[in-house]
Amino acid sequence: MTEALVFFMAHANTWAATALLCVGLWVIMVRGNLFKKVIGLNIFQTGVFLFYISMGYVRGGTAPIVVDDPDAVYSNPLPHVLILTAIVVSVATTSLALALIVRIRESYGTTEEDDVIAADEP
Amino acid sequence: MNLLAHLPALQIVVPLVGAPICALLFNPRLAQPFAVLVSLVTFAISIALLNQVLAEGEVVYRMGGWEPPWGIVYVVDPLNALLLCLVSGMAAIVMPAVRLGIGSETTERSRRLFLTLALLALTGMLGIVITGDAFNLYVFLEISSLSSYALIATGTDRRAAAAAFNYLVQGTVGATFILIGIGLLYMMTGTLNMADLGERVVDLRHTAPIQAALAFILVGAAVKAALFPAHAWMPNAYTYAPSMVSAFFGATATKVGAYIMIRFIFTVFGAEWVFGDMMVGWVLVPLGIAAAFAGSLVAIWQTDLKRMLAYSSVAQVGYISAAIGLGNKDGLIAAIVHVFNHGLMKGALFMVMACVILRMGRADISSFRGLGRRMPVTMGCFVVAGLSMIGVPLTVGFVSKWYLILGAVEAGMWPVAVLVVMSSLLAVVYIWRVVEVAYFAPPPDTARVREAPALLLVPTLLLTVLCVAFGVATDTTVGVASYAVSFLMGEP
Amino acid sequence: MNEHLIVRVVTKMLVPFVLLFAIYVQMHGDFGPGGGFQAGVIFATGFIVYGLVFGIERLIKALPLRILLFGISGGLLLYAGVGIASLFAGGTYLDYGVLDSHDPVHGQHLGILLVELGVGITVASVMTAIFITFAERWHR
Amino acid sequence: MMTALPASWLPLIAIAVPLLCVPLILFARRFPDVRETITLGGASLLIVIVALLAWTLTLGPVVPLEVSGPIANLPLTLSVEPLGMIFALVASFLWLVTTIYAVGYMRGHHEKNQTRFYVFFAIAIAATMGIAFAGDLMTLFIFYEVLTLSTFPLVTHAGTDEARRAGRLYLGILMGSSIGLFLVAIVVTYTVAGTLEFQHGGILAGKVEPALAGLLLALYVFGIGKVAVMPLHRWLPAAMVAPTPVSALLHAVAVVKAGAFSVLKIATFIFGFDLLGSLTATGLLQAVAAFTVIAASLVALTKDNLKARLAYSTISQLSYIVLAALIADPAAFLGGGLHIATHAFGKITLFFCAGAILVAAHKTDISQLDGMGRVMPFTFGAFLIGSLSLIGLPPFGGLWSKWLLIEGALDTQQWILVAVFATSTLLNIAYLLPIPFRAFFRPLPEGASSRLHEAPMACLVAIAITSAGCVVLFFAPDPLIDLLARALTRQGSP
Repeated sequence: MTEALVFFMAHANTWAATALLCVGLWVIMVRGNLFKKVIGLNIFQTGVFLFYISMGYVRGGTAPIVVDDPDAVYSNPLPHVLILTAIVVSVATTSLALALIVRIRESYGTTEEDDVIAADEP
Repeated sequence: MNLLAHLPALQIVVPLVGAPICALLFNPRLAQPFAVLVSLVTFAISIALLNQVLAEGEVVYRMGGWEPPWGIVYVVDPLNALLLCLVSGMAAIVMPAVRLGIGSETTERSRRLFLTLALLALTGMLGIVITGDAFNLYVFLEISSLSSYALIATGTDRRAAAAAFNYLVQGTVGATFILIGIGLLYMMTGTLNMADLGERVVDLRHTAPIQAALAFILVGAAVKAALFPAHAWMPNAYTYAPSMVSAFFGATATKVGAYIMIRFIFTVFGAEWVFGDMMVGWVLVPLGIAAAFAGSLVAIWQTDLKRMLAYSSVAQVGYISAAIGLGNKDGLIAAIVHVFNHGLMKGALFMVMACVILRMGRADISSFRGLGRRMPVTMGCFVVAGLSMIGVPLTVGFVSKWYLILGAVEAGMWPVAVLVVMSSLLAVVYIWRVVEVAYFAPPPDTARVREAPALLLVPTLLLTVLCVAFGVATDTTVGVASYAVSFLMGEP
Repeated sequence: MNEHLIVRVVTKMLVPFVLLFAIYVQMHGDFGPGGGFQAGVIFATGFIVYGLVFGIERLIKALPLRILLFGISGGLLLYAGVGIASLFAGGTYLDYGVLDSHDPVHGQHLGILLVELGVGITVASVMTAIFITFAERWHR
Repeated sequence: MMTALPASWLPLIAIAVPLLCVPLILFARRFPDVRETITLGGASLLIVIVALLAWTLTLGPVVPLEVSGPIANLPLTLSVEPLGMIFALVASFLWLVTTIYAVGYMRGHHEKNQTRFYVFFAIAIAATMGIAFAGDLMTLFIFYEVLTLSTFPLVTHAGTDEARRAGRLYLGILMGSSIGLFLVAIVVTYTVAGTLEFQHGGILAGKVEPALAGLLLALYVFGIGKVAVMPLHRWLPAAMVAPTPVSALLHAVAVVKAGAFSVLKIATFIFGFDLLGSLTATGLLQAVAAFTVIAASLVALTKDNLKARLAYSTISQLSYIVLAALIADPAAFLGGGLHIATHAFGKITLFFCAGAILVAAHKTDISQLDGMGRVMPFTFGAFLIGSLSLIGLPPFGGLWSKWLLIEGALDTQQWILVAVFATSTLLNIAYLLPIPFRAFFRPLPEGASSRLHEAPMACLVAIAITSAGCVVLFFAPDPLIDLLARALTRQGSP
């Protein structure tokens, strides 16, 4: 039992990220509202961000800024830098998605996917 | 400064710098010639790179002077040199015709932004292909994806926005999958350099994260390549996008997805493990065959011919996937050659659609009635490129099909060879359906329709001629592909 | 929000400090936490708050889209230009070390500063532009 | 060996001549006389070149010409060997004759788009030359496909719904079988044998399991849809909607004989007699071909449309050549090769006559031909000659090929095949001879004679030439047989 618990706790970040990924994908697939899809997308991506950020954590490490103490242990800054890029990408994606929603709303008068599809049925 | 030494960097930098300049040009009329110039220079650079690679072997360029595996490197080997030529060549061919192929109501200013986006998309795709760094690949992937979503949404039909939104959601999920895969790889190995990854992964193959990374990356790349059943975004996106966007992305975007697949399987994970222990071939081949049949069958029933071409792309990506999945030398040659060849023929066919849309207003099958007489050159191009799609000898389609069947027979997968051949016969149906309408149906007795303008016709003709030229003289394509295969399979 | 006097006054007082802080983050980037991305976003928030409180028209008057487009492209060009400059100075692309002929470290400082500046300008312009585009459309 | 270099270029020139006619014909599209003179000139030139090649071949082997092709390690080779030589001779000679005929027919029948007709006709002939001189399977396959595609516009020439349906069937069956079966067979042959070159004694012998070889043989026989073995025969009757010169040259000579030629060549130079004789599949395929011979003849009996009856007769005769290939015996090989020539002359005469009747009297059905022999004695006389040659009666060339075929069957003691040939001969009589008899011996319907006359002069000249050819082949088959016999020796074969 404890072994399972240790295994579970040792990978806590993975579980959390996986949960977010699943929730995000679920929202994207099941929700018909375009806004909710974008929110789902953001949750989904956030899961990945957290995964990356937690990956760079080193037990007992400080923020990766050089200090005078030679024994200092630093967290790995590279995943954070990487994910900063990914976050920026996600911001761009979100704003583009919202812009598209605005246009869809203007031409269809709705933001429900079903209504959009129905409007184009011949 | 020795320009030749910096070609890999310039390959990306030229379109990257060109994009903002294009947006800033004080006289918007200059934007078009400028974009053409940039794409031509880019194309010239990729040709030079291809020559360099063929002469000297792999070219490695260190960004910022940092040594690999710490810094970002651009690695040009025969595989991506060929892809660079395809992508930049398509851009150079399509770019001059943009003015005619993106709908008539666009203003000069919005066209300037359109061109900026197109150059960014070009940058992104070239970047994906050239980079030797896994995370850099993701960044370029998103650059090209974001600009392609926006480009598709510029279509005049209101469905364009909806199609772009769908593509955005699915494309982002796919790209994020790749990001997860790269994260897992980094977590296990501590490196992002592909060559370095390839070495370090060897000892870690039994671990779950590496296996999961393989799955995530393959699924993500499959979405980008529109491999059945992850193709749902493609038909609508290519149907409602402006013709030029369909032509450019139809010829290149899915190919880049296929490239990601090939690159990760062969350079990072190692083919013998992927196809041996992980049995990925048993996924790629059945899916590829299913795609070939599903895509071709659905294409037969389409009345909108741009949609028909999009479904035919689903089928063709199926061939590429099946060819990769065979896992042997000829299979991989078939995949690489088909990536290039399909780019040529699908580009030509979409350009034909652009011509027809310009003259008839839409690319419905009924608008093709009697076009064989009214637009003889355009329809001639359609017939030749269509024959190439079917795989008639002396066209590029035949070359790829030959290697695909050869690969299947060598792998002992007889059913695959037979199924590939059978599915390619379906192409006869959907291509010939159009030919019959164009040549035998009487034209509607409305106003006379003239041949498309030279600006559109010349690129169309050029692509069609290339379809035949590379179908006869295959030294370049097959030669480079076999060189690339010996590189990827580690037998230089 | 035009009728909320307190909000208006506080905003008016805060915006310069927000911008100043952004510049601090920008310039501090190569020694501590900070850099172009963060600074750009903070810089943009200054403008966005201004637009929220005083109305989109006044923001557009202060920052026309033309200028923003210039900022977006210009930032990117600055970034790429540094890379090209290092090409001309004899290094590889983005190799800042060659920018100063005497001391590579100085060159690196200069290079990273300029690159981050480019990133900052672009990010700030993009964020503001996104806000303006949406708000203006809704306004109409 | 001074002649080796130019001679090896001759096949390429033979392919190029008809192709060069294409732009010239297009340039002259507004002047029908010039256009047709160009075609006639091209055809004459082609005959000269092919005859030159034949003469060269009698002097000694011609060095094959290699051009790099689409597939690495598989150069396209053009080589000259006796079997292909005969095919080329027949096709090029009959092109000239058919062109003469076509001038009369197309004008007499007021066909539209005559330029298109001549253009694709020339391309089809070029492709036929390519097939005849192909030195390896890949080259053969490429020209085979070109032939299919270039004849499609000819089949659908009329542009009617019926023509469209026929075109669909034509393309569907020919392309489907060639890409679906033929190409696969070629790839497999390549993987197994490592080459695709036609070689004396075959390239597959000793390299394949009997089961795979049998499968390959079936793939080839059915994959070459142009040879119209049942059940892949439907395209041939459908293609009869084409103008008669097309039916005559392409669907009695060039296209179908390209199929028969390919089967014969593959059987002999890819499989080889020894391998072929040892396979179980050979027997099964012989049964299919024999069935086709008999069944097609029976179907021909039921057809009232003249061209349809001739088409089914062609299907039946083509399977003679398939049988010849599958008997795997020198005599049968000679018979098959000779049958390419004799059947070509006989059948083209019959088609020319059918076309002449159509142009002169606008009649397409056999039941309408009562008494026509009195009005068009020349045409029906030629029809009788063609029929007798096909049946295999002296003094016409058809006798020799049938003789050799039966000899081959006797050599290998395949009594059933002998019976098949005999039965088929009787059926030939039953479906061909009633036509001239009806025309000569039945009375003309009341009041019909005044409007009727013979066909245009050009048509009659062509008919005269081909029926004379039938007679010549009876009296002088030796040059052809000698030439063919060289193919069986190592020296004369590719």
